[in-house]
Amino acid sequence: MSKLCSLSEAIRDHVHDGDLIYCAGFTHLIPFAAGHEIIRQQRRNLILARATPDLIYDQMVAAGCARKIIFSYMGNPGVGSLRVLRAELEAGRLEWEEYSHFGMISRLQAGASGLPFIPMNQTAACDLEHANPSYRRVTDPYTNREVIVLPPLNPDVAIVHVQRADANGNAQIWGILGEQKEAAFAARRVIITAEEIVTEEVIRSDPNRTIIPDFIVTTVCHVPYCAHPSYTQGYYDRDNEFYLTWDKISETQEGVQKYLEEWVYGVVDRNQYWNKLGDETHARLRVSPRPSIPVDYGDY
Amino acid sequence: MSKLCSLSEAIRDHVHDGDLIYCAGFTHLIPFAAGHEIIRQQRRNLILARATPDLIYDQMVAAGCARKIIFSYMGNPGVGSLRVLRAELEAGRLEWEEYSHFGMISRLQAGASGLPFIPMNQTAACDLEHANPSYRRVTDPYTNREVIVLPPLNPDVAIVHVQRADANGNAQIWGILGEQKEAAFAARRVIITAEEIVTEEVIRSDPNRTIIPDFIVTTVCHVPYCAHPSYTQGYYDRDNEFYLTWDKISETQEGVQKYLEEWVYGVVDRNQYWNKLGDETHARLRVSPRPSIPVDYGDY
Amino acid sequence: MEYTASELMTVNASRLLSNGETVLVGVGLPNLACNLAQRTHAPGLIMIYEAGVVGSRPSRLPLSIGDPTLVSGAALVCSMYDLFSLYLQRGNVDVGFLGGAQIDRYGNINATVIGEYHHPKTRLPGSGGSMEIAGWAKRFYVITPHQKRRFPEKVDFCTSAGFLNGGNQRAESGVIGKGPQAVVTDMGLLTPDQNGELILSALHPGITVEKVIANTGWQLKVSEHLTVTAPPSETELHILRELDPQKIYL
Amino acid sequence: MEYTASELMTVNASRLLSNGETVLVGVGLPNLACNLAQRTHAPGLIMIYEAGVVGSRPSRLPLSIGDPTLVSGAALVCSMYDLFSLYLQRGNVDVGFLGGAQIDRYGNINATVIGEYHHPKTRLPGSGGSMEIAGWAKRFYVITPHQKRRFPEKVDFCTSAGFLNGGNQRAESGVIGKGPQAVVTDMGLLTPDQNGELILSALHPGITVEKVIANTGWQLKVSEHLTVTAPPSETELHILRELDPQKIYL
Repeated sequence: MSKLCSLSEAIRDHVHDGDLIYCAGFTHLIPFAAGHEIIRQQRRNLILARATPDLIYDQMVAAGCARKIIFSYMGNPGVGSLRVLRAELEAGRLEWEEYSHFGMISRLQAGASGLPFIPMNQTAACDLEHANPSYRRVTDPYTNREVIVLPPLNPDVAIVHVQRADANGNAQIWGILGEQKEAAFAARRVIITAEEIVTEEVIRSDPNRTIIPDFIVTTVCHVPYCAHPSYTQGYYDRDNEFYLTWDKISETQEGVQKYLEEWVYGVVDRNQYWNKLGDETHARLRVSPRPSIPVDYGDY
Repeated sequence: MSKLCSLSEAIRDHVHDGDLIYCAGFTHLIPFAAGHEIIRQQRRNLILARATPDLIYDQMVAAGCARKIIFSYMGNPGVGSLRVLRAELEAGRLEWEEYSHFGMISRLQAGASGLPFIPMNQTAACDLEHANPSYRRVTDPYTNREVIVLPPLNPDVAIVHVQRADANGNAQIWGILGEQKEAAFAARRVIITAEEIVTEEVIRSDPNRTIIPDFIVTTVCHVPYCAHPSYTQGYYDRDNEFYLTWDKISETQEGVQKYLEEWVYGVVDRNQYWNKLGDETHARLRVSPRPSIPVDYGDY
Repeated sequence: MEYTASELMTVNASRLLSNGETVLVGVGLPNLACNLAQRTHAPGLIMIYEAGVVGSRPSRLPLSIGDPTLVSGAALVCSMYDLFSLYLQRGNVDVGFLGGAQIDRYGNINATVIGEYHHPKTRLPGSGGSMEIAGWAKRFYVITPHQKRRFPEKVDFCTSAGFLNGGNQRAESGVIGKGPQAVVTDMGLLTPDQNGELILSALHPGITVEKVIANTGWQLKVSEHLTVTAPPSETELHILRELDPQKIYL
Repeated sequence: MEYTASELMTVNASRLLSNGETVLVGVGLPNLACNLAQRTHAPGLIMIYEAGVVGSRPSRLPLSIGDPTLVSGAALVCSMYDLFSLYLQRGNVDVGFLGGAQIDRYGNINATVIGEYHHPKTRLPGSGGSMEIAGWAKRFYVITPHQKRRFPEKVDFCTSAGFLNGGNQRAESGVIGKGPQAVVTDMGLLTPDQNGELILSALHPGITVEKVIANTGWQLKVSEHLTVTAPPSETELHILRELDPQKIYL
């Protein structure tokens, strides 16, 4: 049964004010188009969870969508701060909940597995544990030593961008996998955005490549270039220049609002956004092919 | 650095009397050639761990290699009993330690992750928990409900058969993945047997397909048809006929010893074993191709 | 059309599956029942195998539940740890199918041992994934021939939980699955009453209540709404026999 | 040949890596240092990125640690959960590299906050993977410019554990990693003494002991075996500048 719909329908129907949402993807496959659509539809009081909030949450917070952020690394990777988020936290205008990367990912893993808690070994650094009451300890019954435990994280919605999916939602990813699978299984609703919608035969030619099965997927949207300025392995490059530019743009509130006016409110959808970026940017982000050597499953 | 050596060298150097060994593979990729080599080299007092002991451990126990077995399903899948193991257990001649599949796999996952214990939810069936003191309980600090926990399993040696590996030990598997990855990461030493040794370029053309990285691998052996009567996806079929035949062979001790004489002690290596199986069997197990549709990683 | 006891059970089991459901397929007759359902009334049945295969469309009958035909053309393959965690424990499996050497009054299953655990009289294969399937699939079914020794008042060893000692015990244990919803035998169907006790709710054509009671190890109650099952259709039998031409199971 | 402070630090950091080791590569200068080592004395260095990439051979300098160039031609890609579990927590990572806003007397690192946690004066990015890297890599190194405000007696917030309060505290905590084995600055190298206190063990050419002491926030001890580092070679500088032609880091 096809679950195809437009991204604007998917956000309208499945992202509600007050939801805890997880836009998945570690550097790779960040669903910027979905973030922009959420801004355009003016969702409010969201709890935004991501290991790395990245520019997508900096922009959503700047647009007034969020009341709280859950994260493990609040930086512009390789560049510096996420200035909007940093200012909001320093000013006490935004709630936050903080983990280490493994803590954050472990919470998703517990959520995805239906476990009430998940253990990790101690790291000897205890200040975060003291600052965040979600961290607890449990005594290992075999050695009597303490381990750190964390509770599950179960987002209301996970938004997961993938290279290819079929119309039912079977989704395949290659390149950095991040926490895409865990976020999808942990969430109550799953929105898939895909660079390409392919036939079931393409997916079923390589079942080991499939990360998310159709029956946990709520809806599937065909959104080419969804991830810009992040990237999609094999489809287009990361726009490092824009990551550096955002550092300048976000030096002032005016800069940020002007950006949102022009690039979010000022376009109707991702297609228009991508065209607006222009030929030069398209050429800069183009990537030449490097195909995988196929494997043989055998016709049994 | 190439780690290639013959299977007989690998067993000689890395499998010792008294070791806890894990021959990995759930139905798929069971390293029968390694089991037969261990029999030929007359290892003794081994602890044999596998979710499904399958014929490989039935044969190794019959040959006198083992003092104990750790398992979660001791059957000939789709056929019936593992008659040798069953007789040994009923006679009290073999120690055993028993889990459910998830319990067994969880122990490997804990071992692979460096965790002192791993939780699973209760199943309401408590008799196994009472029969096996490795099962313990821990109170979830968030809900005050009890979960089941298990300790890590860290084999001395894991033997993992794969479709293709490079000479350094980077190994790729497709088809049923079972507990191959977890067994390798949990073990102190890892012996890789591979249908094909390929160049590094083949492996690196598809890094998402790699399950085991070279630096955890002790040694790599090129062993085509290693898995027969089990199978290697895309290379040859499961020999279901032999699984049915073994049920007859193992009706008597004489039948088993005759089999071992002819097919294990009576051949020097897997190559001779495979040739001895003959053209008719080769033809019966041949499989026609069904390749995966390649993906593009991009030349960044 | 003539049919065997195995065929009868398999057809009745397959009818318990609905289109679009996810089913954790066990070895043997459950495997046949699911493959039959996918080829008849439930083409959208999503077959999951504990080996880590999801959305399987086998082109031949697999002898084992780890056969390569389950993989080629499947929707997804994952590790067993993922299969048990993300699918079963997370509650993503609608239906499980189990066999077993003994099923008792409250639907508990023994697949481990006859006699005392540490000094087995008859050692059986053990749980495999059935402990988790019984606990965590939203519901499960049992397929087994109807013989007195297979239906004791109480199992020697509880490998997989039914309703434990009845009443609210299962619900109170906190497991997410609702337990056994039917036991399909070659005489009829047993289903749990409100107390979790298995009672006779349907007879296969030509079987009498007395015969079933005589082959059950406890005082079997009979449902007020006792029905008779429809015999296997020609289509069902035809497909079934195509699936198992060598009659390994049938 | 002239060189910048960043170049000096990066070259010295790269020299701490041995061929065949596994290194968990952090963003920024560590990334440059590892890429430099792989292109000079440690061609068999196995670079691991917390995003889940193992055995990377990037053909260009990645700005972020999640760049596509890390993936194309890598040996293995796995989920982040697997990376942190099977690689880091399991003890499969030999070396980690960390930065940080503050490093204190006992090598503890603050990358979280200046001021009080719940009312931050300056909010920093936070741990990312550095809490686990500091705990579980067999050893780790820190790269940071030498400024008094960056080297306080005690960090405002301990994001990543060094030797805690010194003595046996770290060993007794049970973490598998041996902690920081060197801090590479633009003035020299600090290494831990037996008590886990960072002391000055090497100066870069032209730097005086007094200058280092003046730029350290505690009474810095000087090693009895104080050495002077070799200046960056032409080859090292040449490769380094090729790696970062836009001088994003250098």
